Amino acid sequence: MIRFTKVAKHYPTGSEPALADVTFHVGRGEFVFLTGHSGAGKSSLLKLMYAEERPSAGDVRVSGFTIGALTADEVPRLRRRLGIVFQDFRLLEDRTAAENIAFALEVTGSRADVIPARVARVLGQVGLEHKAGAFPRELSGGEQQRVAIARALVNDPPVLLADEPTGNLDERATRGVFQLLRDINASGTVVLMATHDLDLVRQAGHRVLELRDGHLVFDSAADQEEPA
Amino acid sequence: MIRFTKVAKHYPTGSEPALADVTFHVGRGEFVFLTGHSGAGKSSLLKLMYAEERPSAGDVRVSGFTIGALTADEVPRLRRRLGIVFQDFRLLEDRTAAENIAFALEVTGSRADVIPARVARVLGQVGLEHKAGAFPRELSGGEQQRVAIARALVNDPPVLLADEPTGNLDERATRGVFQLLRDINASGTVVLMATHDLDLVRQAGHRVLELRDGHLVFDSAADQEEPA
Amino acid sequence: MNLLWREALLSFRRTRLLSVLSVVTIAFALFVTGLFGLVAMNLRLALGQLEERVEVVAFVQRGTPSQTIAVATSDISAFPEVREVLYVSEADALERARTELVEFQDAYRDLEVNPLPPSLELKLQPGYRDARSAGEVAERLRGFGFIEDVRYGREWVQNLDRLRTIAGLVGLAIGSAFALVSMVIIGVTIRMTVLQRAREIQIMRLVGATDWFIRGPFILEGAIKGFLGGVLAVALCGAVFAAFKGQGVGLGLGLTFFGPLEVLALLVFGTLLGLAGSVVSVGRHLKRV
Amino acid sequence: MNLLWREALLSFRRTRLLSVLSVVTIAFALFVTGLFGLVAMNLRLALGQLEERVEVVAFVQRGTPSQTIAVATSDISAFPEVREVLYVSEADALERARTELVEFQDAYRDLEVNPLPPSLELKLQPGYRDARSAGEVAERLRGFGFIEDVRYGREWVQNLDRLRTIAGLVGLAIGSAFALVSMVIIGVTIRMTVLQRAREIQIMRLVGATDWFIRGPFILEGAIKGFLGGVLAVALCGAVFAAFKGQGVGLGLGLTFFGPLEVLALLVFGTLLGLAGSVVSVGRHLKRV
Ligand SMILES: Nc1ncnc2c1ncn2[C@@H]1O[C@H](COP(=O)(O)OP(=O)(O)OP(=O)(O)O)[C@@H](O)[C@H]1O
Ligand SMILES: Nc1ncnc2c1ncn2[C@@H]1O[C@H](COP(=O)(O)OP(=O)(O)OP(=O)(O)O)[C@@H](O)[C@H]1O
Ligand SMILES: [Mg+2]
Ligand SMILES: [Mg+2]
Repeated sequence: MIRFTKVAKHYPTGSEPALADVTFHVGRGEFVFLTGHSGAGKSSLLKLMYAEERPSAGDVRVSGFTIGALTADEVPRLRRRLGIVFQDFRLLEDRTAAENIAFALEVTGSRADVIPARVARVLGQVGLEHKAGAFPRELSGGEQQRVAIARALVNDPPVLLADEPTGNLDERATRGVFQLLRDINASGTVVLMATHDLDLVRQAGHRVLELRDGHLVFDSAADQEEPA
Repeated sequence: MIRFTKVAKHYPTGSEPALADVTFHVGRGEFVFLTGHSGAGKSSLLKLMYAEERPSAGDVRVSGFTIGALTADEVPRLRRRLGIVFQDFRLLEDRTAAENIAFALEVTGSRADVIPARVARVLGQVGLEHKAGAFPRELSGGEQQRVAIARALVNDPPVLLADEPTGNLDERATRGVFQLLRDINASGTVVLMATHDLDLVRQAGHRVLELRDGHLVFDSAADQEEPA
Repeated sequence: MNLLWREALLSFRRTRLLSVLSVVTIAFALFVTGLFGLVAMNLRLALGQLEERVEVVAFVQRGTPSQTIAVATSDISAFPEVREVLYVSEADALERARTELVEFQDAYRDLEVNPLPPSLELKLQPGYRDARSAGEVAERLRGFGFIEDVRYGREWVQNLDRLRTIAGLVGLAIGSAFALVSMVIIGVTIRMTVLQRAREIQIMRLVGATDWFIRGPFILEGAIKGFLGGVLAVALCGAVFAAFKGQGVGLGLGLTFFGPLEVLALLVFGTLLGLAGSVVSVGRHLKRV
Repeated sequence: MNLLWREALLSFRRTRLLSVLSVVTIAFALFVTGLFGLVAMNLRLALGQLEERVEVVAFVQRGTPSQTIAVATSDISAFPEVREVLYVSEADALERARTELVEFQDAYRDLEVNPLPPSLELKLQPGYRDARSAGEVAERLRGFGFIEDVRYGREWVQNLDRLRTIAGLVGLAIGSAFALVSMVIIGVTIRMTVLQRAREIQIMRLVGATDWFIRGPFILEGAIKGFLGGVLAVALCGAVFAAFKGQGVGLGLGLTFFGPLEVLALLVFGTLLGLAGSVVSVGRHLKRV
């Protein structure tokens, strides 16, 4: 589903490369943690996957698309196959929680009559039924984060990218969200989750990719046979 | 330094009160953790302290100011005595990291010749000397958070309010920031830190206030004699 | 389709201030253009009236038999340039001088001999009211034996020619200047809308919206704003016209307002302006967001 | 102070598009006002020239001894309303009629008796060029025995009066309409600047900036923009004037541009406009951010 081959990323204003010589592969149905210190390049790696940034060198393939060669038309088609939780949430400020989530469905041309039910379902999954009508500025940090998670889930995407989705959540909510991601993974979705929560990583026992200064320094699945 | 007496906070659009009957006191030189689930009211409590919101009932006193009765002139005077790390960072987007920090000094009328040195010092303390010239959008989540922390520190404020200051930081950076806050506390600054990181709370052994649905349900210093 | 309209109206509701500014700006631009159009239209009508007064006067020898004059009159009427020929007898001329030339009323009152000659006054056809045609007609009239002299107020005709040219040039200059200013303001307004929504557009893209999905509501909104601006502009023009009309009557000017066709043109022009502005600037800006 | 300027210029640099729009808007508003000012000024000058032509004509009995006329002339010159008295003899009158009244040249050429009487032509002092004063002077002139009749072109003078009134009213209407429109556009522009920076202002407040600290750069920026707008407006007026001047010369119109005082006034007005707009809207909006 996701394959990085000798990928590097230089930002125009950055002195050091944000990513250098990153190679890995994520197959169907996997659940992968992405760890590393602040500034290691986790968000940059995810941004490459959803084509917010293009690789400076190397090859990035996601769900059949080659990011480096994506045309303007293909970008939305790629993104509709992804669910993304952004580190800074990126909620539309002038829409309520429910409208924010519904928007992700409208964009993909969902039938108007199924939207309310699906929105209600994911709001329930993140425990925010009672905040459906609140605007982002009326939500606490953790509530905004959960709306962002709900939006990423609502499309039942084949690939879910979550950038630090529990940074503003308490332990119980973190466990809830994590369980949600596992359930989704169990139903076949590939999940890639960038996180600093090493307790979570250690307990879960999933595959771990660790970045350090843009280099992939650890891959717990490195000794496995890589599928073709 | 900080005294809450039967404080309640209702938001106009909220059905439940965000805070209800909250009473506590924080004396000179204390280091206090503020914990509670997502949406418990931690940020609301801090917002009352720096007068972004006014209490709906009860009395809030911070550093000699009565928040409920603050005039427009007094608000800046109060805020200059506080260092604040916002949960969503609140960096000025069109200023570099260094300019963001310098701005907090300029606002208080610092002499222009001392500013660069002080900015460089706090940037060093959060480990971001090399990112002084970067704009917020060019920084990783954790880097932005550390700039926000540096800005709160640069004025050597008598009271420091930090709302989830380590949510985007890895373990090492978290320890670094926490040590920084302790050092500052050791030099006399009152520190109030809202956090979900229960490991940190447990290890540190400082006073803990816990909120649940807007109620103060636990105060580890409750049995101590309250100073006048 | 339903979604498109909903999004366009939502965006109206949510950026009310900017939307109002856009409408006002477009209205202002169209208003100025419309005002100029009104002035031009009324100027053209007024010039038409002035042009009608372009005439050629042929002084007839005293004592020419009236039959000769009658024959000549019908000959002259057949000139392609001539619309109307009027014979002014000696008595008519004196009468007219007495009523028209106030300063000399007394002078003419006491006269015993009539000093004024009879004349033929020619009005020209619309297409021929210029110095050259009048000159040619005058030349031909001089061929008649009983015609003593021909005047066609060369200067007057030439002045009119020049006035028309200048009015055209000035109109063109003002018109294009304002059109340019309107376009700039509209472009800037729309670009600002896009800029203000840059974050929103970015987020829409990140959740998989296509360019056309994002563009649609902007473009529809632009068209609606342009149309509203047009309506407002027509209303403003009407108000100003009404105000001036009152004044103009006192001055003896008969002012004319737009017909339904011109109003429609203004509305269509407004809609197109809003449409074009949004298509161009959304397209241009979306590349950069 | 240094910081204030730095912040103001920074904000210029950082919201370049909006800043340019503000300057252009203010320039446009002042330009329109300036254009109207130019028209009004030139109209006033032109009216002044027309007014100079307001005169009273007294027809003198034929055969009045020239000494009587000379004495009367000096008496009349002493009237407070009268600036100048000119005696036009019979011969002068005929000569003038021949040259001025083209259509009747032939008629006058052949005359054996001069039908035109001698006259005294009076020009009035600037303050007295209206129908009432002219009427009073005429009344007094009728008291002289050798004066047969007095004309002062009642209609002409009344028309002039009316024209002046209308020009004044129309000028006032257009002037205030445009001033209003300018104010609205400037207000909206500045309010939008504040809105666009709402987040920034909020953050400034949160780190302890006083209202005046936040307000200062906005106000300074507003004043600078207003000044720049004024400069641009003067330049635009100059350009349009130059264009029209070229055309106007052909029409025999002597057009006049602003003097340094008017230019200064426009610049000061622009600066005040920018200043007032920013003070008002920053103040109003800051309360809400
Ligand atoms: N747009 C940009 N321009 C320049 N440099 C950038 C940009 N975005 C990120 N960087 C830099 O690239 C490096 C990696 O950033 P990235 O956001 O990938 O880190 P991260 O691993 O997500 O960190 P965090 O855990 O703090 O979110 C950082 O040093 C950051 O400053
Ligand atoms: N401006 C507002 N209008 C209406 N409701 C609000 C507003 N701000 C906060 N709330 C509500 O008040 C409650 C407390 O919010 P607060 O931000 O204080 O929580 P928190 O403890 O900081 O949570 P988190 O850990 O998720 O940041 C939440 O339910 C939130 O939705
Ligand atoms: Mg990151
Ligand atoms: Mg919070």
